[in-house]
Amino acid sequence: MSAQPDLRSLYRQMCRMRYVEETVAGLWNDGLITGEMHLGTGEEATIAGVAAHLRPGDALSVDYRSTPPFVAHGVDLEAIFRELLGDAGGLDGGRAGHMHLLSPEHLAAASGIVGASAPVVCGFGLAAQLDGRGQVAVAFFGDGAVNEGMVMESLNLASVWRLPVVFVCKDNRWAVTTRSRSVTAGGLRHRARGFGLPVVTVDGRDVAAVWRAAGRAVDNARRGLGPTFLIARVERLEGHFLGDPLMQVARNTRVLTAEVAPLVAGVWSGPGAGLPVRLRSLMRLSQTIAAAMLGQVRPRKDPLMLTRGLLEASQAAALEQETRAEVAGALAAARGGKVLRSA
Amino acid sequence: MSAQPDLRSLYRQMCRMRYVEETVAGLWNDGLITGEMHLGTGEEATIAGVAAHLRPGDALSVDYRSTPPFVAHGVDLEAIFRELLGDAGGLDGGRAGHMHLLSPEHLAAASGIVGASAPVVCGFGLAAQLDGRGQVAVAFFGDGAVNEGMVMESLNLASVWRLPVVFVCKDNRWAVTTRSRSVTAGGLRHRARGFGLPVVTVDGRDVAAVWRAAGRAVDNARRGLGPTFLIARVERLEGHFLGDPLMQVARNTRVLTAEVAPLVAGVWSGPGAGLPVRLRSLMRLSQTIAAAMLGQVRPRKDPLMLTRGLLEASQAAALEQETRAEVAGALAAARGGKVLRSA
Amino acid sequence: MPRTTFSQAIELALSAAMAEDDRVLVLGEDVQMLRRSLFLRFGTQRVRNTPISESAMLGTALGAAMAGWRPVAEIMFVDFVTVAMDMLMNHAAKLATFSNGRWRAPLVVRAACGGGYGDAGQHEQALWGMLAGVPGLSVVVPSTPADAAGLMLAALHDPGPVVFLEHKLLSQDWLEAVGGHSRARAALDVPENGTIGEVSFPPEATPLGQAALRRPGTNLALVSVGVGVHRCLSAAATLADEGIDTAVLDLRTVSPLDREAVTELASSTGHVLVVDEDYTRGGLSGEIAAVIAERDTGARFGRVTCEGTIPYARELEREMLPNEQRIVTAAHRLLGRESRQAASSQRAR
Amino acid sequence: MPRTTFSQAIELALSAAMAEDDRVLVLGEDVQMLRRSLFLRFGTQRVRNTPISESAMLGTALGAAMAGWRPVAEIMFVDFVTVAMDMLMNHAAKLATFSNGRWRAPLVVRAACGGGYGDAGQHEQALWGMLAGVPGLSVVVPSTPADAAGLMLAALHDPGPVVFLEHKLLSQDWLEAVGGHSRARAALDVPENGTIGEVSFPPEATPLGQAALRRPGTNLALVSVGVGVHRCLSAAATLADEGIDTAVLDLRTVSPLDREAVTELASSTGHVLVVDEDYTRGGLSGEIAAVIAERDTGARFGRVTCEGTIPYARELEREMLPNEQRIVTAAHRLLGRESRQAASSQRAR
Ligand SMILES: Cc1ncc(C[n+]2csc(CCOP(=O)(O)OP(=O)(O)O)c2C)c(N)n1
Ligand SMILES: Cc1ncc(C[n+]2csc(CCOP(=O)(O)OP(=O)(O)O)c2C)c(N)n1
Ligand SMILES: [Mg+2]
Ligand SMILES: [Mg+2]
Repeated sequence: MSAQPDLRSLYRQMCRMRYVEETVAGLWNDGLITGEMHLGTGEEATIAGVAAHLRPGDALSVDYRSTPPFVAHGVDLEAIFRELLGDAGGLDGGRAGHMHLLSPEHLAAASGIVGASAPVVCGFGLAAQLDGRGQVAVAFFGDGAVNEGMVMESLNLASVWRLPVVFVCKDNRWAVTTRSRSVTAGGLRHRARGFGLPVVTVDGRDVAAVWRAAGRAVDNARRGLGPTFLIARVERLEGHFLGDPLMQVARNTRVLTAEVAPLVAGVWSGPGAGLPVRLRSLMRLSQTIAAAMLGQVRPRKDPLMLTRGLLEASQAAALEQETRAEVAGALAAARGGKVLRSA
Repeated sequence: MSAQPDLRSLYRQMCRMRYVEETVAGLWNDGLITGEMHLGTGEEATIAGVAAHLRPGDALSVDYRSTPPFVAHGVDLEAIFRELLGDAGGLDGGRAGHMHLLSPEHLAAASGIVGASAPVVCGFGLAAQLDGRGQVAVAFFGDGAVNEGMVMESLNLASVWRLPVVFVCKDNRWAVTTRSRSVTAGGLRHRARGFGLPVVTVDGRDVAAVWRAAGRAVDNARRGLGPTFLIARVERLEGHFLGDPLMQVARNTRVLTAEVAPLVAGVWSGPGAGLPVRLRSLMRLSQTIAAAMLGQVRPRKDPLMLTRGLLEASQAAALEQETRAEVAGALAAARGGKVLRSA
Repeated sequence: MPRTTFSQAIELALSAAMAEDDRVLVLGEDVQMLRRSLFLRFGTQRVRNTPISESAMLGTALGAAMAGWRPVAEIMFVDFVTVAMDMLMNHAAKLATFSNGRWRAPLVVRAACGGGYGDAGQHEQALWGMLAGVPGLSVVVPSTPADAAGLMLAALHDPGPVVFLEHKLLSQDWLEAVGGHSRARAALDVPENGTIGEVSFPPEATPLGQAALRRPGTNLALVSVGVGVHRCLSAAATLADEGIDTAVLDLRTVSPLDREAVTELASSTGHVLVVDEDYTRGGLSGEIAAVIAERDTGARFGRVTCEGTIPYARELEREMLPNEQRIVTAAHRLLGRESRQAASSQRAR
Repeated sequence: MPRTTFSQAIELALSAAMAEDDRVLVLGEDVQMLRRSLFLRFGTQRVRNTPISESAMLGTALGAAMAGWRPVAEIMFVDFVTVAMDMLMNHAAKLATFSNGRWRAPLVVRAACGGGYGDAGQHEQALWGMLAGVPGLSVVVPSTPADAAGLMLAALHDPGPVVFLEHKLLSQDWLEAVGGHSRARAALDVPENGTIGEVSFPPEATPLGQAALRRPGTNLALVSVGVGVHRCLSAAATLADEGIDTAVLDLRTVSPLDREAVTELASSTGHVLVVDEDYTRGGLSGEIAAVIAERDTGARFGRVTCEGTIPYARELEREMLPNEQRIVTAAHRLLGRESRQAASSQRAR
């Protein structure tokens, strides 16, 4: 592990992830990708900073924001696009889709069940520990997921068995429309410490900071010093999933008015609680919407922008051009000829 | 809440529980009670000290060591005996048995699933909170149960909602044949603190100490100050369940020899790991057996003995006599005439 | 009667029940936003956001129900109930028996179910068979707005526990959430008669355990629930054009099961084709076979079911879920078996 | 062949597999004590005590299996799998489909199942129907020591996942644990032929999906698994005395299901009585009805099943679980239906 991050290669990786997600959004908007499409835009610095430390043989267990970590872990872009398009030539023959990407060659697995990446990473970690060749296993999950029983069970198990695992909690402060803080007692740091885990908190938008923190965590895991819980503050740039109604409200005053008017009217309608109670509910809803709107007006938190600022403009532009071409090429190839399914 | 515990009434309650369990053991040994019979002997001080603070309307959610808390919470002894005997006149018509005692009148429920008392107590607590009449809900579970996902989820939920709940973790240091410490990362205090809960640790064999700690916890809950996690160090006087093979080994040198001899012989038998690995396994097993044996030779940890020492001998004897008679009477009544099941 | 969407119908029933009975609560992840009109009317005490902790959520609902409240716990998708099955099947479902009938938990578990919009098999399962397999649980699967309201009301009045499953293809709220604005282009096969229809106001309870004959017929009975009912109605029209007079029975509740209705129709038509979006071995289709066999209806039996994990690719998903084409083909096969069956049953005697 | 107990037979298979393949692991609560002879031979790395965290346990087993190991995860009683169903049904079972067949999880989940010793319905469930209802899971339920060894070996060689269920009434280890020394007096109905028998050494694999005809017969087929097979054998002897020549088919694996064996026997006997310790609507008995109906065997169908939550009281438990008496009564009823059935099937044509 070199002591300084290679910002160029990290930025390159971040661009690849971002452009893939932007492409995915386009395909979804065109109805070519189906289902609940959760993007990982805003998480690129965290994923790049962690994935940079992984070697062949290391394992990855991720949530439904799965394309970016798969991209960063070296999975073929065309295979990913084909998978999301439901093509027989996709990574998983079009059977997995974006919530369940699986690549046995990369020991990489995604799941659409909140928290499921944690138990599975313990198994990857156990295999690595038993193999004894210094491999590690990394899990990604959200800040809301720490309240899922199986995640907490896994933190305990990994801690007790000193598994070579890094738990990366991507703290975007949201769980769908709920502010995670309002449902997480004790807070994330406290929670993880309760399992005897070393906890590291990092600004997950700062790729260099993530790279350094993840480097230590991965290194400790490789050296048999056990698991780390890494909390990375990330952004949720596209809402919970594409088409997120909350985002539409937050972004579009017309939608906002159309949505909020009946709510305000509702305050007086029908039997139910008294006015003070109703007004409190209205206030809560307004706060949620306001928080979502605020999230929109802070583009400086975009990890790509932040990283770009650390590079020479021309260098950044070159990387952008290169990766845009790579992603466009992969898309063109994926859409070039549909692989037919043999009956 | 008076500031000093009424040791006489606490001891009386403890005696009732103990004699009921002793009676149950006898019935089980005679084959009249079936299934896995988990006694609560060794937990009496904890249960008495907590239950003394409960009022009608308060709720109780307990594990499979359920007879003692039901006894302390005022459930009719004859109905309990009849239930355990599978009699139609039992508390639950003989349909529940010892692992699922249910008394709607007392808002008291038991479960044989490790950790299940925690989610249910949150519901009792929510009802109490919504009812707004200062009721509380108490859960009992073991030290092993804290690793069950649903328990941890419940600690979080109760903490976030500030439910009027007291979680009583009966720390007997064992989960069946496993030393809980070996599978619980961070330890119990740390764990519970991770949920933002106030944690109180108390010697659960010292009834006065439990009474004081539980009094504060119950009082806080009644006053809307939210849940408490109470760790009470208890004994497991009869092993995990009646007939526990580990206890037989620990108590009976003949059984010990008969059980251990083949194990030692096994160290050299069949292909498998090398000798050092095998010896390590043997050592671990020996340690477990030794711990079980040690547990046997510390009768001074018996909460009844300890409490008795705080009373005048004649007083204690009178209470013992009275409660022995009560339990014997209930048993006689229960066995007196079987209530027939209407077809 | 006013025309109402499936989602509105449920909300209608819920809000009526909540207005009538202070003890009805709604709890679940994001319900303050998802059910925002209820949240606005009934406030933070009665419409409660939970952490993503389904076991604690169901346990809390159970305990509150045992203490006299009437909680509606929302598990977003029924697939997620698997992280909390213990509370439902080892606790809620067993309370009545273990308490000798003295204690009941009037608990409604509400969840979205079903596929057909490209989410793949971890989010598109039916699972009603698995749930109905547990003694002590009722499982309802409405196929129209009227039943959505009626069965929700009945569930709220039931001594419980009841699992209320709403199919995502019928529910605007969920379609919106899971498909967003791409759904038009993603060409979802949404049965219009299921998504909007007449609902009486105030809504009336639909008793649990009563099937509805959606279409009479004498040659063949299609038996189904949820979206399957609409697939059956389309297939029945096609079959009728071919001269096969096809009945469609909507079970409405998977448990309790209306064995009488099934038996009657099996006897009168002599051919039962179960159309079940749940797995082949999920339990419902097999149970219908058992009912018609146990009661010696002599009816032939066939089924169109989900035969494996639902794959992501739309065309594979389409093949995996029951569709009109599969139903028609299976109907032909079933009716064509007649002669072979007669021969073999001759031999068996 | 040496006479071996059911428990020893499993241990035989496990120890043989562990000696042969370094990648076989055992993990679960208390396994270092429960499986102490394996622990002594293979050490702390390969026989691992877990916390009481079944989801983490199954997830760990799954992940390790995905990374090339062959874990046997012990969920003490199958009833407890409900706290971890998600890992089993949404992850392990779906891996093969979602990966387009490229990734498999050779995972064995071992659990004790079944009732008849007075533990009541939260610890005595069968649940094999529910598990077999999930596409992608194999479920095996041996009824003899030879099959216990043979099916465990097969499970260990299978690409997985496989759920291996051992009935507590057959397993000395579990009987000892759950009943202790009171069991003699508690008068358990332990089928001796199931608890001890001949097992070849080294053990040989019993292929998954192959039923065993335990007794031939021409008038009636009893179809069962696990302890039910022994109940059927007793009942068959009684029925034979009455002149009813009764076959007994041991399915051995609930999934995959040996449809051919069932069909053949249904056709040859014309009467199938399923004896299933699982719930009536658990799925197995219904599936057998579906198989014999789909394949137009023309056989009559009946079943003896667990009809509700198993109560604690021994006499209620006895009535709830399939027993010889219930089987004989049901057989009489099934055979007596003959005439009525002939009439009604006449009408249907
Ligand atoms: C067990 C389970 N419960 C609920 C859901 C629905 N769900 C999907 S994502 C999500 C929010 C997760 O929040 P967080 O863990 O913070 O991740 P984020 O989406 O914010 O990245 C929820 C509730 C699910 N998929 N699985
Ligand atoms: C979900 C679940 N897993 C496993 C078991 C089996 N089991 C019963 S008691 C027990 C040990 C519990 O230990 P602890 O919580 O410390 O309670 P104690 O028995 O020591 O009082 C186990 C593993 C169970 N009943 N339920
Ligand atoms: Mg989040
Ligand atoms: Mg303990």
